[in-house]
Amino acid sequence: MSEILSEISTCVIEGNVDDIEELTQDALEEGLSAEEILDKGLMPGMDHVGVEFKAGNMFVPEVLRSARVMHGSMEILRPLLTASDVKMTGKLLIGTVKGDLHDIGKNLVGMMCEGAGFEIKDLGKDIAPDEFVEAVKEFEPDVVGMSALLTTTMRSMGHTIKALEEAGVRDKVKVIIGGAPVTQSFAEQIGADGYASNAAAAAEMAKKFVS
Amino acid sequence: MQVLKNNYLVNATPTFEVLSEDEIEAIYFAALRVLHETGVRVYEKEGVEVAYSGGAIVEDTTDDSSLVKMPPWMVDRALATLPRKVVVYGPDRNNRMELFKNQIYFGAGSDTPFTIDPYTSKRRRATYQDVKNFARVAQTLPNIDFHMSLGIVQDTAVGTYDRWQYLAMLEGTTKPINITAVDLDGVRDQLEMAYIRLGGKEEWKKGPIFSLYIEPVSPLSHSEEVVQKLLFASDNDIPFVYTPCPLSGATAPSTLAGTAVQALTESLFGIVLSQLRKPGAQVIIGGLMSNMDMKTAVYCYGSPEMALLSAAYTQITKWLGVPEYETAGCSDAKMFDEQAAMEATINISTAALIGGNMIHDVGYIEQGLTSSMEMMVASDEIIDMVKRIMRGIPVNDDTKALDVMEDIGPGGHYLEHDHTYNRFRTEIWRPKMIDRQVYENWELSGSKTYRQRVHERTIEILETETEPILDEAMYKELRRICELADERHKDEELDVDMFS
Amino acid sequence: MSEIFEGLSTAVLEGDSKKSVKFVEKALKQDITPQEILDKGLIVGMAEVGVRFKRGDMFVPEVLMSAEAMAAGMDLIRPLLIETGAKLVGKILMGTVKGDLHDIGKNLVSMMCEGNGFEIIDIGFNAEPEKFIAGIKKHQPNIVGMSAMLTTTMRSMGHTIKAIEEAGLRDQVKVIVGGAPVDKEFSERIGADGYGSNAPSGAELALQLVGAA
Amino acid sequence: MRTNYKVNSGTRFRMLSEDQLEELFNGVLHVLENIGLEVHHEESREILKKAGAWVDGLHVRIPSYMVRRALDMAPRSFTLYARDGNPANNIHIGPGRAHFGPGPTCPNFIDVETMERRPYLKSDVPLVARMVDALPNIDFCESLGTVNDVHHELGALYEFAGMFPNTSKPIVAWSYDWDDSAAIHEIAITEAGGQEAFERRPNYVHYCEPLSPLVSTFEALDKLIFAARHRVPLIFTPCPIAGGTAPITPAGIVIQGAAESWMGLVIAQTIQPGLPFFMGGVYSVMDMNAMILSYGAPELSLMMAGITELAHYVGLPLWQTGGCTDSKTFDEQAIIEGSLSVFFSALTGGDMTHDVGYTESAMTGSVFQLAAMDEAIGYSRRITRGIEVNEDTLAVNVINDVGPNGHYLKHEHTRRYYKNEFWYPNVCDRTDYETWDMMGRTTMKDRVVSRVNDILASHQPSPIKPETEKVIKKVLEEAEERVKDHD
Repeated sequence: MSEILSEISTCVIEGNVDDIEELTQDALEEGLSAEEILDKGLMPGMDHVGVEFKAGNMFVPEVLRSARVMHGSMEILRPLLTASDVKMTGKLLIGTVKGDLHDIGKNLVGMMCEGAGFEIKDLGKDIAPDEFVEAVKEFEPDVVGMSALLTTTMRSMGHTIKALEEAGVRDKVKVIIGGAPVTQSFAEQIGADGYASNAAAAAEMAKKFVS
Repeated sequence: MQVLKNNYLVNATPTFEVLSEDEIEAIYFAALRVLHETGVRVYEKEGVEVAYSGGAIVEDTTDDSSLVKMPPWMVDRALATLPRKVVVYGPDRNNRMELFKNQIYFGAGSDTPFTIDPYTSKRRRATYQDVKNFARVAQTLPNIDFHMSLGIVQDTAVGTYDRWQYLAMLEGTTKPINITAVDLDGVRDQLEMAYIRLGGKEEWKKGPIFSLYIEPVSPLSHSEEVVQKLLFASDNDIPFVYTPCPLSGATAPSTLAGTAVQALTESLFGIVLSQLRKPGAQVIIGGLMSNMDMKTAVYCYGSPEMALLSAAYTQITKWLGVPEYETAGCSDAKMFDEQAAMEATINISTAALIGGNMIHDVGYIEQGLTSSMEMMVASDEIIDMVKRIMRGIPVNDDTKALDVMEDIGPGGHYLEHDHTYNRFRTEIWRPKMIDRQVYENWELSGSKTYRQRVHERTIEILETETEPILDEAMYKELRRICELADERHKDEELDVDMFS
Repeated sequence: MSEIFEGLSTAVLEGDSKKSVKFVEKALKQDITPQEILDKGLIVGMAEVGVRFKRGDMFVPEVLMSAEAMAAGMDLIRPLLIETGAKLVGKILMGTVKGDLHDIGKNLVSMMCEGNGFEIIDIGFNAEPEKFIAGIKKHQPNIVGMSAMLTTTMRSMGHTIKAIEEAGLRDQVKVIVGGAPVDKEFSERIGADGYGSNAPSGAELALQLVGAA
Repeated sequence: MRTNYKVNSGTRFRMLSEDQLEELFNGVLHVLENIGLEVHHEESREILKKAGAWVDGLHVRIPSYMVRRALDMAPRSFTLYARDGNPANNIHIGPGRAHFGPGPTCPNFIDVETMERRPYLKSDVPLVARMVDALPNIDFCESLGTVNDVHHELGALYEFAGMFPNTSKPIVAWSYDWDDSAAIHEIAITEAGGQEAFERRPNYVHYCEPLSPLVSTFEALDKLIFAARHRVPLIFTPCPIAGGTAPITPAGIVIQGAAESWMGLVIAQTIQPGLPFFMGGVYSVMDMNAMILSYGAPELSLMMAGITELAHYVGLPLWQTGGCTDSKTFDEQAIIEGSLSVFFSALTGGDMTHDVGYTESAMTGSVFQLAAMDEAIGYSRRITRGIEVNEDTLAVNVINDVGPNGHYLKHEHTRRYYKNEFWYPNVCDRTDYETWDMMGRTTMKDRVVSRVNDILASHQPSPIKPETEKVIKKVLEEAEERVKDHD
């Protein structure tokens, strides 16, 4: 397979932000399709990163670097991919729920999922149920991720899911929730599709839902 | 242009102090008074002679001993010629310990009758193989800087076990070694072995590859062997640790200050005698100062008083300008358990903070009667944690990161910032056996306790094949010294087999 | 009468030598036999001390003060006990063996044994086998106690026992050994009659060997 | 007779030099004056503006003179009182005095019977409080968890209602909102004998938490204002994560964290000059692989030592952190990490050290960890007590009495000192091997478990006043009423 694809993988693994755009351009000029670059260049790189991270040999800041590299390349590839309507890994809508300003966990999940090839829309923090609903209609995500760090704000996860139902978009999306006080049983209780105990687990779960 | 700071004092490391300078002096002058007015018992004629001709008062001479009293000026004179820095090398000269002021080195303890079998976890008498294995573990652990036997070899002749112990250690490690000797002949043989290891007597002059452990008996008593070793070590440029083990409340006053006074008196006698014998003789003092637990009558190795006294004594030795022999990484627990973890964590912290130069007894449990590889492997990680704290808090424009805060602003995060990316590997300490997974992942990986992980690591170290350190010929030559010693001393042995 | 015994045992328990002497004298005036004073007063007090120490409710210095109080009382009645030919608790010859200057363990055991009514003959430290033998011949002890702190000097225990045998005195005495590196197995290997892992258990062992416990 | 004779009362520990502390201090002033914080509370912004701060939307910058003034107004030394007037349980905050206690809000708890991890329940609260009341080295009380089996808005109130009758040691209370705080306060002042009596002898401290980096949330400030108006001693401390929500360098996290606390300080002192105020918090690193805020990292002790010294440099008491662990079970790791942070807390003299008894990175509370740390604290306190040096302790004459080869066991000097000079453990074993073997070869864990069971079986705290019991019942009913149609 082409030299440049493995260079792209390495570029992702090493978190080499500076070279990725040029490499992506070169790859396209070499006549490789956006899909090939994604599947045979970027994704193998990110998969490797995922494995190394799990094994404890890579660390969050490095994974985020790789995610950023991936992102840089996707900026160029995405229009082409949509044009040739190739199915991408998926779309993820994410936000910290109403009343909660803690969003470090949410940010981690967002970046991990981006690394996994998702297209991310991050609503930020203190997001009301109707804001989620609007965004779902507009962005049409496959997965909605909600984060809460307080036992009080956990509740608005339930409210948000209700709101999605009432707006009739609940079945269009999978809902994943997380955050320190959140548990599996709580996730079931409020009718979420899944609970993740940490960012890496969330990314894996999101991937499962779209594959 | 960049303006540099001046008149700006930096704590490059944390600073820790038990005694004020006035208190140190009070203890020192009290010790001078005891040495002059109470005196010490010396059970060795030649030693008494040396002291007497050096100006000491000799009284109350019996057939086996004399009371020796030394006026303060003898101490002052001795301190003037006492080296302030002692260097001990590893057998292959690749490792070295520079013992002075603020240098910190951690290492094992020696001569425990019992050890915990790393496989069966049962307590039994230590053997040659145990001592060799401990040396191999010490060789592997990054935070162990010097080594001691951590076991009495008890499957060889008893009267000459010290030579076998040294051989076992030479087989296992190239880190500096602190030896023990059953008597003067034992020191001679081990020095001979060191010459062989070095490839000649002349090599020793370039720097010693072991120091000798010598222990006078508290209170204020210096036995025949002890004094003979001291004189021989002085004559032959062997750095020696002259360390009493006063037991506060039993063989020393029950006040920690009083125990320090007595211990210092005992060490000062060693210093004076060595300098009289050979000005410039290399002495390390200090050692194990602890209390008797008055509920169980045992010698505490894990008590806070032990940590506190050792720290105080270290300050005294720094003030005197003598290298210090500190104590840490040890416990009164009978196995490596939570108690051992607590006692080791805190006494390692105090020893590191105060800066005892040669910090020994890592791996001791059960009041120093038993050694434990798990204790040693765990202590290595504890030392590593403490060393992270010892790096202190550098304060400069880069570490203050005001510009970074400006970049991030309220509500942002630092995960992706270069300031984080470029520093996380050095700023954030990485555990080896300490576990930080989230609960679910910990369960998935078998819900192991720390003890289980330490055990696995210990076995892993033991079963990792390593190149033999001694070649066949060298080994045979060294072994020969041990065998000759056995031959010479065979009639001292009991006709019954003592241990196995 | 019972209050005298109680006063005496309390005096021992509280480590009050003066009181202990006072009560013994009082008892003797009331013609209480020395044997009773010993059994119902002194020993009762020390027994309680033993229990409390084991429980961790008493500290070594307190135990030693009680031992002193006990010994003070004993000194008064010992001659009388001998006159009346009454059975004494026993005599122990104590020493730290040749080559060893570590004395504290032996001292602790001696004091604890004294507290149990034993008469102690202490031959000190660095004691040659000959010194033990001379001591046995001179004092006719029921028990010989040996202490060693080093594996090398542990051998002297063996040598000493052997010497005692060769002197034909072995069957006159029970031999008990102790010290940090010593354990039960070793004590059996060198043919000792018993081993104490700590001072109180050394004293208990002594009592058992003279059949007083 | 001596002269010009200096002694160390206790040990002396310093992480930073005066010059370094001054530089950090100026760093904090720079952040407050030039970078500023987000303040999500309109009334607070008004108060700050009136007092001279620059307000631009949510964004507030505070000129350093305001900060210095606030620092001057806050006391360095004051007393927190035992509700039952038991002087032994009072906490005197002041230089060189370190106190210890548990933390709040762990979702899980180690069940005392089964030793299994499960959600924290209402019934666990009194149990934790009684442990705190009984343990000699635990000085103040928090609940070690968030109650899961009551209405989700009433967890904090039920915790306080459960703790208050079960320990007379001062309590550190958190709450969800103003009403919550008001209910808690009513209980406390009833016991104290009214608001005025409470102000003279406060029996609890109010805890609220700003958000890193540089954000003050509505709830935090609303509760802060409640506390300030009612003169409740206040803890206003963040929990910055190095490399996550704060700079990864210790100097950087100390500066940012201090700025976050001092925003609250300025508001509090403006409303209530002289209000007792604690800065500090939980300063630690994110484990860059496990992605948790580490409660066992050596950096915790390092950074907390830094913030403690900065607090004492500016004359504020500090809310320290220690006795906690990332371990998921009661094992050697839990004790290594807990003992390390406890020991360094004791060395720095951080005024109140919380989170003693946290396991699993603050996800699970454990009274077993708490009881084990009680031992580690006693151990550390013996060390920080230091060595007393005077004619009598130097014992020159005693050494002379005893002489070479003698012993001190029976000496009068020994009898005078052995009890106070030596520390005696509760759950550490110091018997000889044979005895330990005979007694069943217990580990420290075994002994901690039986100590916990003994205490829970026997210990009875002093009762609260009957009227306080009534008030507790009343405020709980009112609260249930208040929230019954919130879901």
